[in-house]
Amino acid sequence: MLRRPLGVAPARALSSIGPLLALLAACAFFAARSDRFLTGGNLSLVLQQVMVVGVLAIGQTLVILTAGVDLACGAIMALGGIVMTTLAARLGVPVPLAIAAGMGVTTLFGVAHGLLITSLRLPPFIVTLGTLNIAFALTQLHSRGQTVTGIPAALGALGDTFQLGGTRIVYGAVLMLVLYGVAWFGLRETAAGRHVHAVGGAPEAARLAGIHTRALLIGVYALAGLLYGVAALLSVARTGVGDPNAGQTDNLDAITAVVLGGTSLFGGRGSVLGSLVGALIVGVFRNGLTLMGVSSVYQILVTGVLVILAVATDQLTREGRR
Amino acid sequence: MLRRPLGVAPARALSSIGPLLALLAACAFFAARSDRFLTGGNLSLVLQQVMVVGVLAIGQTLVILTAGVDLACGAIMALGGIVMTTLAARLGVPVPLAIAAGMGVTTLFGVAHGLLITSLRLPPFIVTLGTLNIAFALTQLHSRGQTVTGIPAALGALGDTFQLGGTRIVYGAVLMLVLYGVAWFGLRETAAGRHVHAVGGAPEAARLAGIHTRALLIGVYALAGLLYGVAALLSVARTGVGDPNAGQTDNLDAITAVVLGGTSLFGGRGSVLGSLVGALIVGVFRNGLTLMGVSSVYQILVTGVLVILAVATDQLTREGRR
Amino acid sequence: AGCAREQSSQPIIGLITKTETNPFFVKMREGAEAAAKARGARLLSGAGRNDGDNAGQVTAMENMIAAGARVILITVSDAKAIVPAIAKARRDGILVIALDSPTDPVTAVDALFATDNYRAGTLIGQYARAALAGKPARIATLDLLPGHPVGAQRHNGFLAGFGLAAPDAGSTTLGTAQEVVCSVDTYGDQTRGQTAMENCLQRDPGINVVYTVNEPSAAGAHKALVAAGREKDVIVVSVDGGCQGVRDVGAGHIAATAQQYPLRMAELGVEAGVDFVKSGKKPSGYTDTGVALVAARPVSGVESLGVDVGLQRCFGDR
Amino acid sequence: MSGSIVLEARGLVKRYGHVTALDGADFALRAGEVLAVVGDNGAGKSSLIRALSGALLPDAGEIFIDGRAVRFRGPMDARRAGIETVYQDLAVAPQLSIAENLFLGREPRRAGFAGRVLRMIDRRRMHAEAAAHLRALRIDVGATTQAVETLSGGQRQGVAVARGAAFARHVVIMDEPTAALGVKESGMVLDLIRRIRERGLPVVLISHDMPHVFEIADRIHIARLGRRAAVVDPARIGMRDVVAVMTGALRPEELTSDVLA
Ligand SMILES: Nc1ncnc2c1ncn2[C@@H]1O[C@H](COP(=O)(O)OP(=O)(O)OP(=O)(O)O)[C@@H](O)[C@H]1O
Ligand SMILES: Nc1ncnc2c1ncn2[C@@H]1O[C@H](COP(=O)(O)OP(=O)(O)OP(=O)(O)O)[C@@H](O)[C@H]1O
Ligand SMILES: [Mg+2]
Ligand SMILES: [Mg+2]
Repeated sequence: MLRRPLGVAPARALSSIGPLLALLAACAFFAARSDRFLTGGNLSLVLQQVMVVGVLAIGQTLVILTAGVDLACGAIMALGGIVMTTLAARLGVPVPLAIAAGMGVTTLFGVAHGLLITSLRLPPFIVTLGTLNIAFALTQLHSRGQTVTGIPAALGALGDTFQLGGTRIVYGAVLMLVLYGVAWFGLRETAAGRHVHAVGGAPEAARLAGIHTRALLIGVYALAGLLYGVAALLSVARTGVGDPNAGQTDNLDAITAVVLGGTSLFGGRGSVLGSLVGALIVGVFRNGLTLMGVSSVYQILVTGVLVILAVATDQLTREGRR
Repeated sequence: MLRRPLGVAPARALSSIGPLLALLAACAFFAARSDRFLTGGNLSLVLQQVMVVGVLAIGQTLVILTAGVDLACGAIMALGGIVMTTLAARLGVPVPLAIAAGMGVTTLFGVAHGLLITSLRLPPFIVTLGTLNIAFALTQLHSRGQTVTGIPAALGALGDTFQLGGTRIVYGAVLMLVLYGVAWFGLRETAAGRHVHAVGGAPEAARLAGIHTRALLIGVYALAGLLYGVAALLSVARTGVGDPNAGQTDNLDAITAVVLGGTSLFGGRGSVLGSLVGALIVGVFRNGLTLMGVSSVYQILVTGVLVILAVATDQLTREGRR
Repeated sequence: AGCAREQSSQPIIGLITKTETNPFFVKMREGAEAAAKARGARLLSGAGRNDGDNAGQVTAMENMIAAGARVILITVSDAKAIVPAIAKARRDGILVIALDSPTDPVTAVDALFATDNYRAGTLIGQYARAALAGKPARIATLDLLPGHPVGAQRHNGFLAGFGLAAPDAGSTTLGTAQEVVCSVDTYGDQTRGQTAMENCLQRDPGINVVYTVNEPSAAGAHKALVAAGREKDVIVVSVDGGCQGVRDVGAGHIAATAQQYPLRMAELGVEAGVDFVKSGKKPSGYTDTGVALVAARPVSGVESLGVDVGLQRCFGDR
Repeated sequence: MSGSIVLEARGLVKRYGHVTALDGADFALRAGEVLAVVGDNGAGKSSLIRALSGALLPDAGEIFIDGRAVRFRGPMDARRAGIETVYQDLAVAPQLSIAENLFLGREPRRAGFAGRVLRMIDRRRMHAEAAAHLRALRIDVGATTQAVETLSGGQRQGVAVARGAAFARHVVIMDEPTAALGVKESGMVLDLIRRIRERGLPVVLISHDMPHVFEIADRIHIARLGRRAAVVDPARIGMRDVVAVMTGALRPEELTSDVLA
């Protein structure tokens, strides 16, 4: 009965190479249009610009792999950032404690998502639509609408840079890459990681196979919440302030990155490294189009076309390989 | 084998009465807190304030019943409104033609959604995430960011009012109610309507039963697009201008209304009248909280809690009846 | 420049607005483009995605500097949040000029060409008070969005001009007063302005003064007042002085508006930028690009321009 | 028993990428007979009948009804030709009612203005006819207004079988209709198949249940590796030999000609 040769299975880091090709094509295009594009400094800049969405997208990937979706990731991140900065700058709480509190808040949101989704069996779309509003309002209330300035240097340490072959690289970008490595390893090489795929692709089967789907899902949402806390720290480090209006576009941007990276919104299928590629595609386009002098309305237009085109291409090439 | 009493089947207009109870409870609460709430004028006002989202929510319900979702409905509506008003006010095109052109554009977006979703089998979430950006950018480009004023009276006719028992009611609100009636009838009493439910709940079964699922889906998205065009006309009539920034919050508001109304995001289950109730819940809360003098930030907080609470209650009461 | 390849001799100036979707900024960009063309400079323009999108402005700034811009003109979305990014750019030798609204602190940029939003608020506050002629005030404020400095400055300036206790120009908290019976955020949007006004009238039908943060929200408020039959006896005041807004003043929809001059800001900014690239000369300090009250019916004790003058100086579609 | 050939297929091929589901399959169904199709899991039985019912488009091969070549572009074409199918995975819409499922895709319309212009479904007639069909086949599922999702697995199967039996004019195809059923319900389906045969309609029955197959089939089509390995007469062959051909333990050529049908 085994009529299918196993060309499908080799250690594939990406669920498909379509997104990677799109990224390379975009880079080639912009390199041809602007000789500033391919400089070390510029590429490091792109990395730095995507680090916040990149880390959000790791959490978002976990959630989407379980066939969920998180509309609130950016709003929760903003709340985490405001908690960290108000504690550290306004109340003089020691930096490690402030960071822990901020991450605690974002993780709590994740746990709440998990509980509502598993215990009451509410759709993730709704739960996170609700927490999107809640987190936004809490952020405004907690910050009284004010940007938090004067944060201690230690809280912004991930925004510092080091030299690598003449290019300045920000520590936060390295942290993002490390987190991608860890997530990739965990999803691929551990039982829990495979269970995440199983729960997303066939929840009932996973349950019947003895996987504690409830605990697993709560764990996934909690971990995603923790990652939003890390993103909050990166966002604070990047801008040097606690910004109550941070993250508003990141909610959809993180989802866009995951989807551009080839992860299926129906769950079970995809790779977290794809999300990194997806985040980079968006970052490269924004950077490259600005270098070319394209105004932001056209950039939005291009992003829209890009999202559809990238996913369509991915879909078509997948079908071709069947 | 008949082990189940048949309390489930009587001509049920709503898929559950949870949302209706929530609406009534909200009304009772606000009536107790403000004696202005239960006046005819105020209730007519709420109706008028929800008419745009209400009509968007009809289209959104159709889409969600097929297990899709449309993130772009508000953006497409804004584009339709700008097309109508620029044609009529800036270029002097006759009003009926201008309206037809605006609705044509929104319908075209719907057809494009349908084609991309059925032919390339792209997830509706992605397709509409893309067109959200595209429609937004086109709106800004077409209007050059300027509000379009000086529109002919005929284009705003749906914003006119008539007297009913001492209360002034806007024609647009009546149109909305009529459209809800038509949609309810069509979904319930016609074969095509039942097929929409079938395609959403069990697409393969529908196909095997000989339903042309592709044509049906394209039809649903096109019809939704047409309804966004009607919403555009209502929005123009309500504000008296072509507003390039219209509809930005309506994308999620329309989805919220549908979900509050008890329609399942997994497709096949729900009622369009529920979406009207859902839209009214949001409108009543906004109106009532303003009457009580609650500030905008708290209104956002309340909306978030409300979304989760309403859907959770609905879910729990459904389970209770099982 | 035909193809986008930059020529190294040409000065490159970056203009970053809050959004690209507001006629005020559209006009500012057009003015900057014209000024840049006249002086042989190349203009890059960018914006945040929505008002308050600080991260988007930071990204735009970084990308423009990467594209070779030596000068950044910016209308900041968040006066405080942008400061570290500006400091970094200035350390790298970039000239940064704030247009339209100040950073906090003001000294974070090399120079500021702006309207005084607090003063704009004060002018319309004074006008409304005089126009009310001693009747007890019942005020509705249709504000911008939570925590926005420009929204707060206009709102608080209005209260101060009206003779009520108000926070000073540095605060981003909206002042309250007994006379203010209803406050709603409109995000400067016409539809939301209309809904807000409708609900405020339900809350207190006796409202007789409406402060609006900009002219689209004023237009929405007017529509609600007409529907309630109150358009004749309620004083609506606003800020911006766009051509449509001034026409609304002429039509009696808005009693008075405080006019600003985005074109002038943009021209001054581009001029200073080109000078800097050519000669290394840095501008400094605050240049008030002016604000003037436009009213169809002048009131005694408050200086104002007529509608015709306002129309000559306005921005947007004439 | 040599009725004329009602439904025939020659050389059907269907590939899914590297997997060949049908590899030149032949098929013939005679008037008035019950033809059982047996084979190992993955032998291509479902694919075969999906091709015969228009649910999949074969890459190659021909289909004939009463000797005339036909091309089905979709399930509707097969239905129009009078072929009704009960699919292995049931293919019911769980949130619709029993009656709506029976009539899915061919809802009766009201007479006059309500039907022609408003395109209203004639609910009363639909429920009455649905109840009559179910009664005639002695399928007991309660009220026809119940949603199918509230039924047990067996009851759902009953609805799916009833839909096939009720509307067939030419051929009824059933893919493992007793797989989910209890003893009593299975017996009822077998009775049902007999009753359909009595009406003169031929039935194609796919089943893994050999005793059932031998109880009811007039001929047995043995599928193997995407082809027809043999057609045999259950009256003259033993169960063991059929299984041997199915699994490849016995080559079809080794069968004696008297057991072939
Ligand atoms: N949609 C599909 N995509 C890919 N492969 C398929 C598809 N449908 C069927 N196949 C493959 O075709 C082969 C035949 O499948 P089919 O379902 O026809 O077998 P079957 O004889 O009905 O088996 P069973 O007795 O298990 O129902 C199997 O190997 C199966 O994996
Ligand atoms: N999720 C459910 N919702 C509503 N009713 C249900 C549900 N699951 C089972 N039932 C009802 O409970 C009864 C028993 O169903 P169950 O599926 O346990 O039967 P069963 O013995 O497994 O039957 P079968 O042999 O047909 O699978 C049936 O009448 C069915 O309608
Ligand atoms: Mg099968
Ligand atoms: Mg069972």
